[in-house]
Amino acid sequence: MTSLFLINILLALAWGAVTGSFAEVNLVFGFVLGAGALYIIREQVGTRGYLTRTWQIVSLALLFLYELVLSALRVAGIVLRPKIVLQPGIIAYPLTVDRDFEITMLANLITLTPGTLSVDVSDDRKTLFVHCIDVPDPQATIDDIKNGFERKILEAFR
Amino acid sequence: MPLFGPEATFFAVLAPFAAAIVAPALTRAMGHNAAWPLALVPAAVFVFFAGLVPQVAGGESFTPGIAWAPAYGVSFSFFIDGLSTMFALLISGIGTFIILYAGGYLKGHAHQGRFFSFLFLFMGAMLGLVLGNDLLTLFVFWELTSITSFLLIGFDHLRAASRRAAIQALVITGGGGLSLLAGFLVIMSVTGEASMSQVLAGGDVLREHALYPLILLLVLGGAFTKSAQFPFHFWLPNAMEAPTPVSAFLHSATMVKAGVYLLMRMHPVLGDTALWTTILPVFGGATLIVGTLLAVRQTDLKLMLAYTTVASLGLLVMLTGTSWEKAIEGAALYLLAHSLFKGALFMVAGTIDHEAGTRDVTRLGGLRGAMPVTFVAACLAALSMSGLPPFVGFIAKEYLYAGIWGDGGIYYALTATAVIGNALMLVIAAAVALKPFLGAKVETPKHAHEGPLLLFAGPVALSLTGLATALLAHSTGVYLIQPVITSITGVQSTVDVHLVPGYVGAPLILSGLTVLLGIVLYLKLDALRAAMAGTLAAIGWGPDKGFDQAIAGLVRFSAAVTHRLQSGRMDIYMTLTFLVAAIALLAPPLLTGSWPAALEMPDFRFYEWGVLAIAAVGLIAVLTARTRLTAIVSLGIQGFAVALIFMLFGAPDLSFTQFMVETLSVVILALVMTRLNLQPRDHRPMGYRVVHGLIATALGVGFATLLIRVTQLTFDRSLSDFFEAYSRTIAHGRNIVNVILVDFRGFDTFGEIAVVMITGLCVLALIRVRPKRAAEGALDKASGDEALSKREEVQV
Amino acid sequence: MSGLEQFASEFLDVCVNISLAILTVAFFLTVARIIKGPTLPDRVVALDMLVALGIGFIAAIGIQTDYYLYVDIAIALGLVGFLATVAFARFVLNRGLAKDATIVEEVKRSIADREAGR
Amino acid sequence: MEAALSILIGLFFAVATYLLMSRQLVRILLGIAILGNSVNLLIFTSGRLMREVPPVIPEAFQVPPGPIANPLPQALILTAIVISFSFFAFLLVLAFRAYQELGTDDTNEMRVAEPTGEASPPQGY
Amino acid sequence: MNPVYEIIVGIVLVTGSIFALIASIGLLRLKDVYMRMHAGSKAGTLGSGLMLVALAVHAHQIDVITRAFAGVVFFLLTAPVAAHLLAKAAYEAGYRPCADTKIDEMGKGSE
Amino acid sequence: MRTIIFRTIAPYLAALMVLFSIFVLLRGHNEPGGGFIGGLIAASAFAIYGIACGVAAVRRAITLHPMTISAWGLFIAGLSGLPSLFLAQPFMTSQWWYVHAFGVEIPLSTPLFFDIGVYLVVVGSISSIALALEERESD
Amino acid sequence: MAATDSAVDLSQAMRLEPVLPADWLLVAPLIITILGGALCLMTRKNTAAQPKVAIIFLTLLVLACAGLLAHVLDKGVVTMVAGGWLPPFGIAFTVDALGATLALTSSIVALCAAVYGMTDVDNSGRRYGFYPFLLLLMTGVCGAFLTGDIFNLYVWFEVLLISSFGLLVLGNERAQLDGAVKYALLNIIATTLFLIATGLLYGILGTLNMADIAIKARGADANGPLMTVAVLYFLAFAMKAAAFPVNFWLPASYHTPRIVIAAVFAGLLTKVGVYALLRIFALLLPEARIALADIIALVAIATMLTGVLGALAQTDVRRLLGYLVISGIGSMLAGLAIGTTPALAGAIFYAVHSILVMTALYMAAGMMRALGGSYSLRELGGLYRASPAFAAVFLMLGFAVAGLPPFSGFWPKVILVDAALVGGHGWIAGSILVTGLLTTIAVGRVWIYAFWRGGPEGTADGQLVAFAVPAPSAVGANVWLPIGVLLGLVVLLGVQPEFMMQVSGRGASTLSEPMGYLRSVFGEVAR
Ligand code: NA
Ligand code: NA
Repeated sequence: MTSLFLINILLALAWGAVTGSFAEVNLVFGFVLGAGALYIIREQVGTRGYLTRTWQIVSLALLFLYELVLSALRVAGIVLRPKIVLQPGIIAYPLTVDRDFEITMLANLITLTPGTLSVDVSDDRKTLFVHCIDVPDPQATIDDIKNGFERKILEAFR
Repeated sequence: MPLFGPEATFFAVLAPFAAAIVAPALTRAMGHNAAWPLALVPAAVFVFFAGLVPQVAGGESFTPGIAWAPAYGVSFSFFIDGLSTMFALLISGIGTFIILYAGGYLKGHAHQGRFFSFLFLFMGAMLGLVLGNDLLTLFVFWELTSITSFLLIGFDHLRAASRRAAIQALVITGGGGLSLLAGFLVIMSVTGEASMSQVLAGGDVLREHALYPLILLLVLGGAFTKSAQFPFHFWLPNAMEAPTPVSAFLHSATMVKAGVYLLMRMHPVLGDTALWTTILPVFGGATLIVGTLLAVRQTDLKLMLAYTTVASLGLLVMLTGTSWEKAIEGAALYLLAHSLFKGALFMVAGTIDHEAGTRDVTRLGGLRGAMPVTFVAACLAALSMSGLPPFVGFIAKEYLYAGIWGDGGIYYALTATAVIGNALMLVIAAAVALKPFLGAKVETPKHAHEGPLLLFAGPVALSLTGLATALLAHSTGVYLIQPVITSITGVQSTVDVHLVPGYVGAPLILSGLTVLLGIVLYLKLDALRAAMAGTLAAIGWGPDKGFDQAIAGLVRFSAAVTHRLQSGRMDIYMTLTFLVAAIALLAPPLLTGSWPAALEMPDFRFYEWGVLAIAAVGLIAVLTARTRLTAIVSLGIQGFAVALIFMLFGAPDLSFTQFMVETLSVVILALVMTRLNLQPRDHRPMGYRVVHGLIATALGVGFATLLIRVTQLTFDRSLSDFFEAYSRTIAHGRNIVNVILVDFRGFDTFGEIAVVMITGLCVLALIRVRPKRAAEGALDKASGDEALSKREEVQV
Repeated sequence: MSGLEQFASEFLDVCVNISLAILTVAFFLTVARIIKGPTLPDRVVALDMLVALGIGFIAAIGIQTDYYLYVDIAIALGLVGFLATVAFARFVLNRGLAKDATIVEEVKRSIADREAGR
Repeated sequence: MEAALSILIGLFFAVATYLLMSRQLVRILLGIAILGNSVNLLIFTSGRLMREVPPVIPEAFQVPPGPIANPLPQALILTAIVISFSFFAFLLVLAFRAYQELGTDDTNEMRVAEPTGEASPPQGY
Repeated sequence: MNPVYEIIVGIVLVTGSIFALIASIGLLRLKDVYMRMHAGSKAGTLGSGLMLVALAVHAHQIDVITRAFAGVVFFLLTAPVAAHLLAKAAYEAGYRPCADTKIDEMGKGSE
Repeated sequence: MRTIIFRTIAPYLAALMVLFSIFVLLRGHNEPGGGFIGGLIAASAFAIYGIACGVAAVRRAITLHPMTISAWGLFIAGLSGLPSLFLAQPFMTSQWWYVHAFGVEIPLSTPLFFDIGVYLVVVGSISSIALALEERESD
Repeated sequence: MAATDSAVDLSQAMRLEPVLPADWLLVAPLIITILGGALCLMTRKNTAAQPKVAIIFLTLLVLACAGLLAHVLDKGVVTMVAGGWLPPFGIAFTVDALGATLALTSSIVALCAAVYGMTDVDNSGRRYGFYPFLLLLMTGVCGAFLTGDIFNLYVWFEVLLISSFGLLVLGNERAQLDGAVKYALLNIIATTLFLIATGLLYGILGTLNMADIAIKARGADANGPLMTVAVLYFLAFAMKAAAFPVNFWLPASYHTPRIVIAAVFAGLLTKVGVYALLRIFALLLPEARIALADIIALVAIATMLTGVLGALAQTDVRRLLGYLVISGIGSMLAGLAIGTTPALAGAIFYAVHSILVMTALYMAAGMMRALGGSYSLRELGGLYRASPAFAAVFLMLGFAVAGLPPFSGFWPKVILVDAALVGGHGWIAGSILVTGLLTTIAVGRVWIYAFWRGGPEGTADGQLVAFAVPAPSAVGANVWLPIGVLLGLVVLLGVQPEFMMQVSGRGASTLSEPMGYLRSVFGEVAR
């Protein structure tokens, strides 16, 4: 239950951010509302390890931001070329992570990484299919992800 | 309210209605013998009106009344004078015997009680009609007689002929009633009076009014249809589908005379004009001749009598139409005579039918031995009908000849018509009253013998009354005829009625001529009948057949019109609706020439132009979309542009909502459209496209110009000024739009959320309920609660 | 008002106008893609883009008018824009699996294009 | 400004009605959706336009310090939007169900309530 | 208001709109739907996010800033999910990438 | 659309959206927003949740049938107009109460309850429509 | 936030005098039906409890409307402004005899329908909203009759429209869906036109309060846009009222739902349109009425005649009745075309009559189906023998709808014909009378085929086909009671018309002499 409590606090803080007031009363009110919101999604919210996990959500969000800028710049570079010559492709990325949360995290990160976009996870959850806008060497891309995001996620969450 | 005297007329009129209510129960208890106690009701009514006779004969009239609908100036009032008293006496007197007769005639009939009820309803209505003073009261009873007549004619409802006759009578008399209603309303507005007595007191107001011709035609429309004047005569013989008591009562003695009553009643204010003395004699005379000729053609006893009734009514109208006092005396006497002999003869015909099993005169003969009492009654009535002494029919004929005989073309024409008509009536009288009884015995479907007292009491009593009134001619004159003449002419008259003509004059000679002619024609009856049959066959068409064709044509016409208007095609409905809308929008400026003032170039910024352009592009994209998703997404574009327009012009709440709603619309559209496809092509033929395009353009132009005109006016912003002033200061809200929504105009929002809630439920009902073809609502299968409970079990 | 303030204010005005102009151009490009298609997913991607442009537009207008209440509208637009994309994705998937005629036709064309080397 | 917007609104109405006169339910639905927007814009314009000043009273004031956009039409349109959205949702589902049960989305082929070739009304008595 | 902030706001705003423009150019120029998604989900998201941030900076109010920030986070959460869903749907529906897409390891299993 | 990615993230998105919707509802009296828009946002949240995790999950989550929620909304909105009856004021005359709790003044008012009613009606009805359609689609 | 400026003078913005409890009767119908509807929806699954809840609330509604009518007859026109805001700023509920009478009549009809529905509507129908729909339909109907604000009128129109959608599709039969598509689309276009006209009216006059409109529209430029807006209003409400030539939706849909629902529709829906026409053209825009009088007369005549011809062309009893509904609308429009106080009174009386009799006739049609197994005139027969009591009921209703005495249809017809003749509108008078005759024929045909004839078409003359149908006693009290009540009222209005004449007269004089209405809204000194 502690973890739920923490999520709830996070939601209360989100409430404070949205309403623009971090006065206690407002936060308490946000906490109550957050509890309601959590009640609604009670089935999907497990009960383990939320303390660390929530911390990493914040840290990874910042990472998203950074990757996003790179990614957008790369797209800009591509589309503004007078002639677009690319080698796009859909590659199969073998997953090491196996938890829902981690797969999701990785897939989203990949999407926001330059030139890649997660299309699907295989039914056995072993493979992530990634569309790359320009992939002369698929194995290099796979290695990049393996050593980059996936490792960071494994480090952060395990 | 007193139980005696003129004020008690209310009870007299209501008594038959009360009897109508108790009749079924009484009949269930007593069987056909219920006729005896029931007959006491009309008898009592008769006694009541008989009690009024001395006062009325003394020249008095009464107008008792109570308020009915004072808001509209309607009172429930009666007008008791000579004319109405005589009619009331006839109705109640003959009614007494009709009730008795019905007791015998429908003995053992499963619905005899209901029959009594209908008869009493009719009787009450008829009394109300002749006694009604307030014009609308009178009219209400007038229509009630049509309604009850409808029920009585259709009493034998399993037979198509009965149903046809009933609806025919209802349509003809009902239609006439509407004409009468219009007439009455015009009279009321012209005179400013609501009651007959007041209208009659108004003197020449109506005759001198510019609307007089209209009023007269409208009133005649009512009177002629009710009294079966040519060419509306055909419903009456058909009405003989009704059981004989009905024929005797309604279609000879009383109801059909309502038209004549009305003419006589309104004679003082409508009569004696060129129009009156032209129309009435012409139609009356034509009816007389047509009626008698058609009567000759018949072999059915009732039909023969029915057509002579038509003829007699024509005679009465003709006489009333002359507006000559003498002729009207004849009419009054003939009215009395006819009611008595025709009522009696109808009952005789019914008795013969009842006892012998047929009323086809060619299959009857020699019944005098088997039915002596009936025979006597028949003879007495027939003599009166034939206009032979010493019966009241004779007196009537004498007086009417006296009334119309004179020196001049019009007199000759009327006299000739009357003589021929009366002669033919003699023929029919002989054929009806003599033929079945005299001659050799003819084998009949049933073994004939004398009917019970209930059956012969009526004919005997009525025919004897015909004799008695003649024998007591002076009293008849003083107590009945003179007051009637006073009513009809509108001036106090003195009438001296006597049985023995005072001198040998034209009337007597004409009577003799009539009898002679009648005997000759009777002897040639078969030839005459054949000749008539041949003529009618040659014509091959008559108003009666015309009625069927008219109804069929009406139904076909209706179907054609309706099919054209209601084509069942949605695109046509839409097109027509928008066509009307386009006309509604463009007609006013086109007619008044008021178009918008010159436009000025708007000072939009470039991005504002951009947003407008996006909206336009989105619209065109929707219009030309070939696939669903293109259409949906294009729809999103224009909705998106609208939201941006709201944002640019200071409406954040609107923009907010529009974004949300537009997106959700698109989402729901996408959810639904996973099944519903958009045809790649708009299936409209070229012609439709052009028409639709024109209409759509017209509408667009119409709305645009109208809006421009509206926005070019100076604007009154006071409502919003108020909201701005008090939104925060009193209603404690800074977002004025929201404050309007939840406070200033919260009621709108209240309705709005009701709409939202119901929509949710509607969609649920649409999606969840699967049509159950087998199990339907409880009422479908005729089964009340049982079926319901059964189905509930099924559902559980 | 100091010179810098004056400049900053004018600079901002110019920037807002420039960005509104850029956004307007972007709007038209995106609308062109929506109309051009050629496939359903193309249009959905473009619609998603349109929402993003709308958010930017709102922000620019907010800066121009000094009304910050538009922030919430922008957020809400982001929310429902996501919903719309999800719904459309679902539409594409369901119809595709159900062998919807329009989609089958588009799919065939995409395969033909691929085989033709386009 | 009003005049220019009025002309755009005219275009909205024209497109909406053209679609509404179609035989195809889907096009009719699109027409209904556009019609709703047309009306909202019409009311909006009818209440006169005012650029960019939302009808919200700043925190520091009790009444609006200057001229603001007319709030009443906005409130009316909000009500109207909600209602037309509800109706649109209903119509969509109705069309969908009609399509399911009747097997067509061509209104000319929807002839259950008013079938084609109905027998003439009964004659006689 | 601080002129420096105003200049920053202007720059961020224009940068954001340029990203948005780039995204829409990409949308128009790239060859198939999967490649167009790259443009939309990255440049588009960044563009609108930047412009929102510009508004937040301009407002200079804590509540607006926090809300704008919350909004940006929300976009960042949803954009990749949306792109993923659409790409997956398109692929499963049968849409094939353009001919330039030499490698298609996803299609191997099904074809 | 039951992909791992979407299913994992949707509940959090939905919770955030519900929170946001309540925020929009409560501030409506002073800033753009209000019951209707709030309700739409919440309904969108349930729709996303439903698409990701299935309708049954949403139905379990909100416990009451959405139409019942809607009915309650209408009921509350109706009741919010009644207090003025006891003050000899017309229907829907707004009443304001300032509750002091935790040192803060919280304004409660009948328009607020009315707006909450609006919110519930919209949440209930629109969710009901979306869920019903979604359900049909899945079978 | 709570900063109420002490300088604000409340009396400038609000009506501060205490409101009498009786004045709450003005809004009671809405509160009752909305709360009742919400409660019914909460208990959706409890199909046994729903009818009880609905009947309790509808009984309350009838009582409230009766009380309201008494209040109006006692006090004259009464006004309550929601929220207490001064008119024309807040939404005023302004009730005169016209509104109160129609509300009372409608609520009686609704109560009867709720009882009838206990038999006619099955569990599925209850579970999917029959009673909430009915109650909220009444919200819309009563709101429309009672409100004094034109935009608010639009809102109530929509409430009643969406409720009618729900009722119409309940069951999802094929014909229902087909009918509903046409009904819904055309009606939505009608209300959209209404909304457009209202938006433009606001743009012209700057107000929405009806009394305020009546004041401000006086002397408006006859060539101005207001005239076009008036024409738009006429078109919109003519559609709602099912007037020729924009009544396609009615024959396309009225025969498709459950009979009790058709009965409610026939009684209420079109009359709300007529009410709006009366209110707007007699009270708000009298000059437009005068300008449009000839067109209204033409529409009225065409409506009554095409309506009754439509009835003559039908085989299905329900469709026949639908056309009779249309025909009746023509008579009411005739009152508006003539425009004098008596004519308006006649139209009001006719509306009350039409509400009662058309509902009763549809319910009777349901009974015909129950006893005879069909709605088709070809398949019906022998009902006179099957149930003489029911035959009597039907006959009286038939005569009533044809305008024969002594039933409710007679007096309004007389008043209207009278007013037409007095006003020199001979064509109108003639059309009303001819329509009466044709209606008699149409009803008479039903009677002879379904009741008098011995069995279905083809039954030998003189034969009675034995019924496979149970005894009429199987049709329970739930069916007899509402028909009986309505019939009783139909007869009562015919036999004792005084009360209704007074009430409709009061309603009509408020329309033609609006001082009382204006004073009720703006206080003693009307601006
Ligand atoms: Na990436
Ligand atoms: Na996005």
